[in-house]
Amino acid sequence: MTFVVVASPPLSVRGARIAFGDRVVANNLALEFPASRTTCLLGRSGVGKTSLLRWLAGLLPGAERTQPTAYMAQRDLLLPWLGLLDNVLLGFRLRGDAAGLEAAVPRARRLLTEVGLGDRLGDRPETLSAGMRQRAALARTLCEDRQVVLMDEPFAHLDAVTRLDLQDLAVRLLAGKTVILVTHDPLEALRMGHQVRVLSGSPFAVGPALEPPGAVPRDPTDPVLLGLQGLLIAELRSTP
Amino acid sequence: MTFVVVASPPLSVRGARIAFGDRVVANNLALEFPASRTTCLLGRSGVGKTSLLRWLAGLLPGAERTQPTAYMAQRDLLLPWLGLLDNVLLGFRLRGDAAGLEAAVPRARRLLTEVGLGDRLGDRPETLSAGMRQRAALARTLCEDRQVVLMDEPFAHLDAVTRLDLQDLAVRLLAGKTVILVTHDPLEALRMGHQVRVLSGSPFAVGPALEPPGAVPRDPTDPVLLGLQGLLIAELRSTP
Amino acid sequence: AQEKVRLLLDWFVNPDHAALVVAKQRGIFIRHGLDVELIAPADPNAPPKLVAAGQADYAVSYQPTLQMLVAENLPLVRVGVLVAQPLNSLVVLEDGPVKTLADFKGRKIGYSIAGFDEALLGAMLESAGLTLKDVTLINVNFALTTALMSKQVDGVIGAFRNFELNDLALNKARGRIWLVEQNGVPTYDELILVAKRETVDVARTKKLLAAIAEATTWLKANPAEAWEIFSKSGKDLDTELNRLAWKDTLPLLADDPLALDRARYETFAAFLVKRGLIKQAPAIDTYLRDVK
Amino acid sequence: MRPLITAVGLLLAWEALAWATGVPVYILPPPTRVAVVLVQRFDLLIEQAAWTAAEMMLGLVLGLVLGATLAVVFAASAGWRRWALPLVIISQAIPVIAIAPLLVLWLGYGMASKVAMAALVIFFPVVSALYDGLSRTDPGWLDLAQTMDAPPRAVLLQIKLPAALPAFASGARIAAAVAPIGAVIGEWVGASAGLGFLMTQSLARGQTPLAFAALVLLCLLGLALYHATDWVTRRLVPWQSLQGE
Amino acid sequence: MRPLITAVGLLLAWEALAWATGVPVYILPPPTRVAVVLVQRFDLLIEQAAWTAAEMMLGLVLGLVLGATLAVVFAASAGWRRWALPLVIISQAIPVIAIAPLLVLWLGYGMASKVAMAALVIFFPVVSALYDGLSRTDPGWLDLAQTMDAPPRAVLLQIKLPAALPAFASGARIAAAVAPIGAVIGEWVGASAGLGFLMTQSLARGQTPLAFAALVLLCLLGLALYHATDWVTRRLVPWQSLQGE
Ligand SMILES: Nc1ncnc2c1ncn2[C@@H]1O[C@H](COP(=O)(O)OP(=O)(O)OP(=O)(O)O)[C@@H](O)[C@H]1O
Ligand SMILES: Nc1ncnc2c1ncn2[C@@H]1O[C@H](COP(=O)(O)OP(=O)(O)OP(=O)(O)O)[C@@H](O)[C@H]1O
Ligand SMILES: [Mg+2]
Ligand SMILES: [Mg+2]
Repeated sequence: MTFVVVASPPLSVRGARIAFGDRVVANNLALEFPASRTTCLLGRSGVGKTSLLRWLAGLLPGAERTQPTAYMAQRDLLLPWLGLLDNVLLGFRLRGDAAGLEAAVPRARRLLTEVGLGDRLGDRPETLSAGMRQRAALARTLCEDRQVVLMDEPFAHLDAVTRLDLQDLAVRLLAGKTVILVTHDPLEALRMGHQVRVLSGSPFAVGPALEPPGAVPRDPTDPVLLGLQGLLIAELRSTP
Repeated sequence: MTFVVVASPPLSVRGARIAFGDRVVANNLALEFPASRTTCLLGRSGVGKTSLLRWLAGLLPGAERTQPTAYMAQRDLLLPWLGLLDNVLLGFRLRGDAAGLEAAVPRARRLLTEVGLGDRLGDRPETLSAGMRQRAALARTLCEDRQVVLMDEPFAHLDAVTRLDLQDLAVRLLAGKTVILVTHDPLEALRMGHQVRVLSGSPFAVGPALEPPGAVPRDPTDPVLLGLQGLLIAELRSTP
Repeated sequence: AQEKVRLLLDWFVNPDHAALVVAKQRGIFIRHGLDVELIAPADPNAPPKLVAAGQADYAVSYQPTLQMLVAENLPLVRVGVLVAQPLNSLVVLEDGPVKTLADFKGRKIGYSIAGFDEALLGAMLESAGLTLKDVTLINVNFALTTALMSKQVDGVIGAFRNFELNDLALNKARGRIWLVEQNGVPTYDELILVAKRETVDVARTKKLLAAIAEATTWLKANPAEAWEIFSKSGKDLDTELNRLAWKDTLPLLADDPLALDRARYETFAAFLVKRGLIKQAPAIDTYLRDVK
Repeated sequence: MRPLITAVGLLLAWEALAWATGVPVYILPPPTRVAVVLVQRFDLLIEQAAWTAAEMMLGLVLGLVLGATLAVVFAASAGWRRWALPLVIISQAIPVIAIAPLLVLWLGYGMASKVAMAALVIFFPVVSALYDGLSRTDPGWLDLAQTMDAPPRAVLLQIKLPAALPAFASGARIAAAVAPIGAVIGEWVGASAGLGFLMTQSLARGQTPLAFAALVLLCLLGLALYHATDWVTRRLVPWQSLQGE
Repeated sequence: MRPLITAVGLLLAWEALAWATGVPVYILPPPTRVAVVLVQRFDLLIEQAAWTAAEMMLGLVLGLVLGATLAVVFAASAGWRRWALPLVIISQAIPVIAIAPLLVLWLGYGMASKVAMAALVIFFPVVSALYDGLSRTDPGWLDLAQTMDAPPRAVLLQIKLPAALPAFASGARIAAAVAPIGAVIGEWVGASAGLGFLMTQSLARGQTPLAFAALVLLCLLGLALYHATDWVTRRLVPWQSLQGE
């Protein structure tokens, strides 16, 4: 286990109700996400994963965020008028945090280099490929350095190899933080998550926490994981 | 083999040059995509897959499209002012093809039902989840019923189960058509493609055509495929 | 030292202002100890109000306007006169269908915005046995001659006899004219000088009017030289229309700007009351200041 | 409720302004004076207001239709745009006094010339904003339409136009706000009725309170038209919820 | 090259119009007549044009600054918006003739009152368009900023404002097109120089060709200002390439 300087808080939801008009996505939801751990969420398309994440980020009416949180949405949300480096540093600029900004610049450069965009620091987002933009958004989220991190399909537009590399990077940089990661890839969930939970039904219920053995990031070719993957897929398939 | 009524044409590229300012994505590119077959393209993020697809669709300066083509971009591009059914029928409306439109309505309904959106026909795109929007875009592309179909990561936002279902659907409906499908999932490429080709380098080169045995859609648990997957990942990993 | 004086004209500089322009250009004002600034507005209604508000010392205005404004409690007084007779008239095209006032029955008459043209016209028509109801009135704003020449209207009221006829002539048209004071309207002072009632400076006004009187005398004696001075005094004054109007205007300028005919004001106030333009005639002495 | 508070606030501000700056009544009458006139001359004022409201409404409708048509034509044809855009810009620079005689010559002194004048003032924000909106469509949609072999006409009417509705709404709101002045300017062409006419006439006669009573009605008409337009245009783009309000 | 063709086209259209409709010279002089006057009175015209151009430019700058500031204030504070927006709308409905004496009272006869009047006409499209733009930000960006704990001020200035630059450009273009009429209206306040002054004066004196020569210059000024604004505002939003042009 990694030695954690700042204790990351647990996240809990009690009696939450998420609804859009008549469409109830979640009702009387009670959930606990363990502190300093990565929880991966799986679920069929449209079940309510994004809605849950937005609730946790305090972005839905009625929701309240209890601690500083970094949120990576499904879209990259890069600002078209800023270069990549400035986009990654957006949080510090917005908070008007000059000292933090200065300290963050080298980290931002390093992060962009680690996600493979070290030679595109000044480029505008519209000149990048979709995967590149997603990597920049990942760098921005990691640069925020919050104790709670919410990520919505952060690797969806990445090729298999880059994806593995960035999973490793994320696991390394997010060690000790409370992370909730939505993904569609059961293997990715098993590789990165201390816990994996499946959302199903409408309004959705959250299944029991599956805790794969071993330290993250796990080896994706490990037969135990592959076995668990089959289990998860079966669980996903069991609900419409 | 399926019996094909309308012969789908092959697609070929000769001496193409794709560049954005100084950044040359492809130079003197010569490629042949076989008729009535599905070719899956793999490649690292930013290598130029989208650019190649856009070139084939005639959307880049200098490019010319030779036959009617359906193109599914990386973004869903649903029109926010139209309901789902109308979005799926967009092509017919735009072409002012009243007869075609009438004939297409039942097909569009069926397609939306098959992608799991049968109960959301009139809903506006912004009330859907990302995966739902991607499924609607897929339905729109399939509804066009063109002999050449270009698809850019059509399943990126779908969960593992839905993804398998829709791969089956796509294989069934695209049988006999000339299809070029960009994906990041080697197993998906192996499952759906008559041919799989890897793009690598800058400007990119296109690797030799890998032709997995058996009819599509192949069984993803087939050890032959899993072996080929390792091969593809190694090939992807070999280029930066 | 020269006393600074701000004088608002009623409109753009034109031969009606001959005495003022000549007095300024020939240094007559200076000789009388005044440094006069002439300001031309685009809206003829604003100057008296600005004088009342203290934004200028004097304004060129019209007797009917003064009497209407005073009836609305504007603190204005008349201190002098520039043209001591009406200039207003009713004009038609000579070859048009209207030969006599009675011919206006059922016709269209254009008027400008001045606010009392309508009343003058009413009186004129009644002198010919018609009423305002027998004609259609159209506010044509600035474009009196244009409206007439393009036959959009059959006649116009508010035409100045020294201007509009010349304007017609320049455009190769001939006009027929009815003078207001000969057709049922009491005579009045067309151009007067007004000042603010509370602050009017009688000594300074005397100097101003003396200078104007001197300029008037001089320009009537030297019309050609005066024209030279006038036409060069500002941008774009040397025009054919001004040249023609100049000749017609000089004889109309008041020889004695200090002259005051109280009876004329009583009569006209009664006329305004009768025409319903004001409710009650204001006391004469509140708005007439004899500076003699 | 809120409009009422605003109205009272405006009146207080006006009263305070008149008071603090010591402006004489015949230049800026205090609201109390104007209110008295408003009540006393209500019949006259309403009659004139009806006239001006009709001009405004007709001008706005004509302006919107004309503006939208021109914007669509400009978006459809570079040739047209090249020729007609300068004309459209020039049309904004021409003061009413220069073209009033022309308008009267062609359209007479009736309501037509006033509506034309009002429409001339009103149509420009619509052309400009809508044309901008039409040339700012998401390129992804245009690519999609191109691969679908959509004829340019269909792209314009079914993609660019709906996508530009928020821009149209923006232009229409500006148009609605300038509609009152458009109508009043129209009355300069030569009028015998309307609030603008009444205002000029009462200003000329020194009846400043009556002029300001007319002005108050004109402003009310303007506010009503603006809010009506705002309400309608917001409903034009239900897929885009505006923040605020 | 292209502007030249357009200019010649306009002149031909004008000549044709004058010819076909048989409009008398004192209403619409043919371009040939106007050209002669333009050459003969060039010095006078240029002098007046310089005056009007100065008013236009100052009015535009003031209008843009004022408009942008107000829009930002409205976007920042619902309270301000509720109170001041009706005032802003009302400001558009007020005819110059009603407030000219007020302006002279407060700002004198100099250029200040004219520039103020011009700015009053010019600022509104900017407020309206920019405010619309500010309330139409991609909600995704706002959510992002919220999770980043951005203070409202930073969201406004660093997210909403840059995102609204295309809308600002739209408003600025409308403002530039109405700037000439703004300046001319300003000259109504009481001027002794400027193209508007020259125009009213020569129309009043029956010198229609001179008035139209002044009008031609005014239109040229308008076109120049519009295209300059267009050029600048397009460069404001380099990340958004407009179709067409
Ligand atoms: N509009 C543009 N302007 C400049 N450069 C561009 C533009 N579009 C793409 N590029 C560049 O072209 C290269 C290829 O981009 P492309 O989108 O084709 O990649 P891709 O293979 O589809 O990547 P991904 O898997 O991330 O979607 C990238 O380096 C990208 O930065
Ligand atoms: N703004 C909205 N208005 C109405 N309904 C909405 C809205 N946003 C989401 N929904 C509905 O809420 C449900 C859950 O959506 P959500 O985006 O949370 O799904 P998801 O699990 O993230 O799906 P995906 O994997 O496809 O991203 C869906 O049925 C969707 O239609
Ligand atoms: Mg989602
Ligand atoms: Mg791509």
